[in-house]
Amino acid sequence: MSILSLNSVVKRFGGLTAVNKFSAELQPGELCALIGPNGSGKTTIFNIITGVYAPTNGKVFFDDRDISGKKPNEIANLGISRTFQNIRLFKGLNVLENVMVGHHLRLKSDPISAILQLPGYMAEDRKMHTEAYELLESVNLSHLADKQATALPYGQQRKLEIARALATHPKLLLLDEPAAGMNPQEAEELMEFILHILKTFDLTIFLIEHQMRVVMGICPRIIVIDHGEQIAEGAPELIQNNPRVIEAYLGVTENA
Amino acid sequence: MTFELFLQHLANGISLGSLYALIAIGYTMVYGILRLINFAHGDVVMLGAYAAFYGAALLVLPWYIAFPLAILITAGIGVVIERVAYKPLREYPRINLFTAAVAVSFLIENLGIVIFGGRPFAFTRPGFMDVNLSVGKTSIISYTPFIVITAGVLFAVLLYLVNKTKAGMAMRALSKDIETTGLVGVNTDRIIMYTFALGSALAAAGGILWAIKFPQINPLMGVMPGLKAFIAAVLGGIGNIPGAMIGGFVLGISEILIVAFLPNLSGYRDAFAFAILILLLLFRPNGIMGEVQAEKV
Amino acid sequence: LLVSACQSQTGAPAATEKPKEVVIGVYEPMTGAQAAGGQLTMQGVNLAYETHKEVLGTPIRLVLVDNRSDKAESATAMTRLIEQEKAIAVIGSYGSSNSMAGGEVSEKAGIPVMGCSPTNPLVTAGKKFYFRACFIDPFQGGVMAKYAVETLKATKVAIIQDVAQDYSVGLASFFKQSWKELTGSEDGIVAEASYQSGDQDFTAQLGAVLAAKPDTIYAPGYFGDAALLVKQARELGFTGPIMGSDAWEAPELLSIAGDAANGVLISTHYHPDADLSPASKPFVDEFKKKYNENPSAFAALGYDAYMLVYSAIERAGSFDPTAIRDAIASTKDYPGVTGTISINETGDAVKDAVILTVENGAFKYLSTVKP
Amino acid sequence: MKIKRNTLLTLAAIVVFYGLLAIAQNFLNTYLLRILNLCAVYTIFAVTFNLIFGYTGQFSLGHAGFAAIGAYVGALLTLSPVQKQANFFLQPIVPFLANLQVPYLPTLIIAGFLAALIGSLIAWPALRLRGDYLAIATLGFSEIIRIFLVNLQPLTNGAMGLKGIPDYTNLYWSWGAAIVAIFVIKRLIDSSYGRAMKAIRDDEVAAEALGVDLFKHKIMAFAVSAFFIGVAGALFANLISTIDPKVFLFTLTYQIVGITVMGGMGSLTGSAVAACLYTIFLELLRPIESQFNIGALVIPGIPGMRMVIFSLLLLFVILFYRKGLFGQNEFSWDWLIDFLSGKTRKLKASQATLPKNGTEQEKKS
Amino acid sequence: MLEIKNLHVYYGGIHALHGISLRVPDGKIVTLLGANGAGKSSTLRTIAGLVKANEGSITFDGQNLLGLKSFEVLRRGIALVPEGRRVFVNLTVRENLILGAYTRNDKTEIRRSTEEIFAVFPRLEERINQPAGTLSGGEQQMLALGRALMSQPKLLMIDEPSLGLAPVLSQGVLKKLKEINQNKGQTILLIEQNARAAMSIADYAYILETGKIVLEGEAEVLSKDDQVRKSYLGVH
Ligand SMILES: Nc1ncnc2c1ncn2[C@@H]1O[C@H](COP(=O)(O)OP(=O)(O)OP(=O)(O)O)[C@@H](O)[C@H]1O
Ligand SMILES: Nc1ncnc2c1ncn2[C@@H]1O[C@H](COP(=O)(O)OP(=O)(O)OP(=O)(O)O)[C@@H](O)[C@H]1O
Ligand SMILES: [Mg+2]
Ligand SMILES: [Mg+2]
Repeated sequence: MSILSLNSVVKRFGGLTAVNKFSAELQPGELCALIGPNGSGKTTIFNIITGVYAPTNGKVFFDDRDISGKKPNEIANLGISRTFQNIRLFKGLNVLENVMVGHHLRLKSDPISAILQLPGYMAEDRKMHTEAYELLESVNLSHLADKQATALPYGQQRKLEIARALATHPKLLLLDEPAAGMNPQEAEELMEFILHILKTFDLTIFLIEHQMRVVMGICPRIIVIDHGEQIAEGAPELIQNNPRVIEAYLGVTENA
Repeated sequence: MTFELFLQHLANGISLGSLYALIAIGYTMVYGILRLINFAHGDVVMLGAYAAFYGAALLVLPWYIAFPLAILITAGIGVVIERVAYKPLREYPRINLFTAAVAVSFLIENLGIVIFGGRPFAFTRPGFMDVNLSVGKTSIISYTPFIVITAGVLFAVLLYLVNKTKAGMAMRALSKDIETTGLVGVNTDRIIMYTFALGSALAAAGGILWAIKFPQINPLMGVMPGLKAFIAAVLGGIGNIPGAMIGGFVLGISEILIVAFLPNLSGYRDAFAFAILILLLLFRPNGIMGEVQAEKV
Repeated sequence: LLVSACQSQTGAPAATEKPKEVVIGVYEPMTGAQAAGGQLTMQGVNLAYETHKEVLGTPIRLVLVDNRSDKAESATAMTRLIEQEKAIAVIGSYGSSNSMAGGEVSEKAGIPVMGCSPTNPLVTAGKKFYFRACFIDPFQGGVMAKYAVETLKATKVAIIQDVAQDYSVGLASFFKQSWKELTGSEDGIVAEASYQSGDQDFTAQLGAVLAAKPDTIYAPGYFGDAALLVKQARELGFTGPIMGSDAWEAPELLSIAGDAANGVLISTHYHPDADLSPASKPFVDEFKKKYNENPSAFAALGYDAYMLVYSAIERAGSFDPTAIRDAIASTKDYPGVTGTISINETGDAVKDAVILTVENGAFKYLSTVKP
Repeated sequence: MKIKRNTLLTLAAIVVFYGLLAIAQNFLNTYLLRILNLCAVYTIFAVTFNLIFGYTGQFSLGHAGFAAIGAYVGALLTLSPVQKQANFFLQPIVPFLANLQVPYLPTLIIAGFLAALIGSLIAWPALRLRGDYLAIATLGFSEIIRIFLVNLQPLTNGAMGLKGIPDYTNLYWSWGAAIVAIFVIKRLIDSSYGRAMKAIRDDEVAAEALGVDLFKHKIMAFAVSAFFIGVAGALFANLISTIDPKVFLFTLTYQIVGITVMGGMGSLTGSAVAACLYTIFLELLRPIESQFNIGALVIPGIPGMRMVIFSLLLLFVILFYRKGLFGQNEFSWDWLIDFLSGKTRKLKASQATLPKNGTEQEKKS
Repeated sequence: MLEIKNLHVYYGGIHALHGISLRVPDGKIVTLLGANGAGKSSTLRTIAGLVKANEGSITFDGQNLLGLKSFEVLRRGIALVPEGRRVFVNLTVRENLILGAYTRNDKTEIRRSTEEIFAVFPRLEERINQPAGTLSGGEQQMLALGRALMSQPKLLMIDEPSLGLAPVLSQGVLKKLKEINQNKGQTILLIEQNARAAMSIADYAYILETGKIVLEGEAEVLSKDDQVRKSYLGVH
């Protein structure tokens, strides 16, 4: 039983076909990478899964439910969360509050009891606080809880974005180039961190990344896309030696 | 409605539309580069009309000197406004810039009332613009073709400047990314200054033509044209110069035709203008010519 | 802060003994959309003040407060005149809506107010302390309807009104009522259209109403808009008479509309040639000397408003606002520059109207209409 | 502990404030009372704009329209049947309203609810638009409301306006409503819902991806704002005693935006202070227009100068207090206590109680 | 030659650069390495006149650059390819290149430069009339480089050219840089996260940590340093 399945998904922007009959399946608990040249449609696939774009054609199933064309917040409620290629933190909120926004979708109290600060809301609010704080602790950011989010160094912003996504209690986490702009040492830490949350949070992770060190290092399975179409799929060794992948993406002198 | 009457309305609509379009272009240009809704633009229109009035009435200059001079002076005022009120705020949230524009607008209007007086002045058309050229039952006074032709020439010049010259290219580049435009060696302050000068010059031209068509000028005369031109600019897709022209004509013509066909509802004329705008935006959220700027996620 | 700052500005005059000066307040729009009207009115008020600076042996201080053409400010302005400046009587304001806001305040404070040109019946309705120097809209609207039917022998009329102005809406409505009474039906009103003050293009409205081929157009409103309307009507080829109201009577109508104004007919308060009052001619001469132009209706009414208050104080022989109020209320046959004025029980001036036309760039007296 | 202390202090402050209001209401002259009442009305206008724009990031220019709805409801429900008849002398009022008269409190609440309802109805299509397009659409709706008020004579008396509206508004009502508005908005923005709104302001796409229902939260901000704007509109009508459609031109909205920006986007305290300063300054500047006597020299007053100076002051504040008078800071007891005990400077440096947000990074919005 | 001495930069209260000193000799490739937020971009942006320095000096061929606006810096011969490419998305490839030559006036010379750039990046010639916004990331990076070269700078500064590029492209871009340096003696100051690749083409390297230079040296020497290998080159 797959947790996510993309069924010959097509996305067109005007005349441009960004994703062309793309199909893929993810199994629960899996860590799978999606790689491909710039502009090949990776981010677009993430956007389709999370409802930012509706697919022009084809279907997306999550937990055997058809989620194609649903709104992003509905999909988040069903248990898919993500990070973005360009970091998108809430700059007017501090680190803790950024995470707490991720908890908001599980809030039961209505606005009136929130304004009146009724006991029911207060209890939920307290719980939110502690949970968010614990989450920050687990990613080693709790000492920065009241810092403005965008004042953090880049690497920590990436981590915070992941923590914020985890706060929604997702079953599936999509990471879009989490290592971009990191130096090798930071990328190393990030790899460990990803493996750590994969285990601790009972997750399935789908990951886009251009740093082959990261992809080859931690992902047992890799899907390669070019011009919106899948061109290869399999274990790292297989992919590394696939001539089509080398031609379209890796280049001759592989640099990992 | 007879065909002649329709032609009459159409002619009126086109000349009103050219005025809206001229003023809307200034709006759109400034918006394009600074993303500023320059609510003082309508008041610059008023200043242009007054400058021409004083030139012609007090200094008894002939119109072909008074009008260009007024346009130059107004362009200068536009530059000063940018330097004093907008430039210091360029790096700050856009709402500050917007508020500064509102304050400038209040200031110009109130200064206008103090300096020019609250009472309207009669703007005298040059004689050759007051000739009746009626064709059959369609009444046309010579200022109408003058307005349309002048506006057309100004559009052509502007499109050439923006699309074919290096400064125009810099202007377009700057509208997307000021910082990088500086990095290729463009003196961005100067380009912004040119833009304000050009926009204000067009506003002044619009104001003068406005005063020719509606020969009554007062310190608040720019408010309504300013608002209408803003609507026109948004209709066309704010930031887009051909869009502003089209928006101006669409608004001018439809305003006239709505009243012409539904005189009983003429009290709702401005409501129609806004309703058209809102409806259009619901179907084309970025206006007629606006680029779809779907945010790349 | 507020308290001290506001109070420090005023040397509140002692109430009992003979005051060093008395304050007459004026609240008029000096800025905002109606600044033109306020400024025209002030010409007349100032002229009157210059010649009558002392009453009952006490100097008058005239305090002008700008009400920004805004209702909230009008109310505040009136309160300020009464509370801070201790005005014993107030003059104003141009624009019935401003006057209505001020009236609510003055009524409570028991300070008499003399309106110059607000012609909306609601301004004085139900108010003991609000008066006006002008006649009111029902009378004026009727005058024009009667003139159209009886003198012009018009059978088809078109009405264009400024929906945003109570003044214009009221006149149009009273005109229609009278027309109906006179002709027995509304059939003669062949077309109606509206605009909003500040509009400058009336070609669509005009085109639409002219298609009904009216004999005449009635377009009550303010002179700024009216001048453009008249000009555009002529440019569209309409040659018949265009009828307007007292607010058309300003030099600007003639200068802006130019030749197009010829054939315009308006109802208004006075004309030197009408011989309504011996005060008219000297006033016009005096005014021309000071301002080098012909007085507008607003200026004349401003002059009269000041003088009505002034004479009431003299007659009351006291600075007590209630006494002044009573004196104003009992005004009878006062020779104002805009005619012989009596104040009726609703506080409105009862006086003749005149009908003027425009000929060769000047207003010309046609006839007088009794109330 | 601290929270309890601050709650007590707040309660005490409210009691003291009401005591002061009672003194003011009984001892100040009507001129000063009127200004203080207007301060309260503008305070509500400004804090509601802050909720929609400052906290939720929706550039709405519909304030004047919502205020108009509240004002007309306030007027039509409190006017006596006799007054209504006198007002509607051209065309009779619609029969349904002719004899309807409602006490003040329910009137204010109905005014609020109707404004909130219409606000939500407008927001429903308009919220599909973003940024400046939303601004022009809401401005358009506001003008459409006004134009309907002008034209629907049997309902609104058109341009004739309404007069003789009972002057129920006093300091208790106006400041009472202002305090309720500030309280509700403050509680709302500090709650999880408020966090979601701020998230929307900062980044819609990210907020939505985290499960925040954009539409629901934006509508919530609109409805709460419109509710209080409606109440303020009714307070205004019952303060001035007469209204007409011209009062609610879009320039009213500009003034409100100006006030809010002067106070600081994202500071309710700033909004309140700016609203009061704005109203009071307009009055304080009046002497500029009267004649000055410096010895023998007589400087005649120039009518209109006041507004010129006022516009200059406005521009000055915007140019030199670029984050508004308060930035994003709020008044807080901790701040006050520290201030009184002279600790502010140190604390400011460590940015503990007065978070000085706004480094270079967040300049551009 | 570019010479920076004791450069201090503050963003509001944040002290971003704590006294940086460095030199870029003519004809060399110098690279600036360091963790995220170390201050690499800030250094380049300060040189380019986008950020004000609070202290220190920047001279180029003996002329002071401090306090100049960005367009004045460019006119003195220093071009910056900013982080994130920043091509003018609404202008065509051709227009982007023409704007790159904004400071030059000789039309035929400009045409020659365009030809040279097309020779280096043939892909750009294929897309000459396409709006730059529709180019792929790699193509945009080429265009950004081409645009900077159009001003014929004496010193070319490039901020993370390979950011977000597929491996095949990032290798390509760095190779091109080396080519330009070798064929035309172009001086280059380079920031690159892929430190190994950067070191392989650079002559000299500086390593930044929280706004300070902690290490510098010949690229070849540094890349053999154990600590450097571990922290920056990702080699254990
Ligand atoms: N909103 C949009 N409108 C138009 N075209 C788009 C849009 N979003 C993406 N595209 C286009 O779709 C194609 C795929 O883009 P996408 O962002 O998915 O690439 P990617 O594989 O993530 O590339 P990269 O590795 O550079 O991030 C590109 O050509 C892009 O320009
Ligand atoms: N506009 C700004 N406002 C406030 N702080 C800033 C700003 N720009 C940079 N900083 C801060 O200055 C420091 C140096 O940033 P800089 O961008 O120069 O680093 P970098 O070495 O280029 O890192 P990266 O690899 O992330 O590009 C960082 O702590 C950063 O947070
Ligand atoms: Mg991508
Ligand atoms: Mg950087």
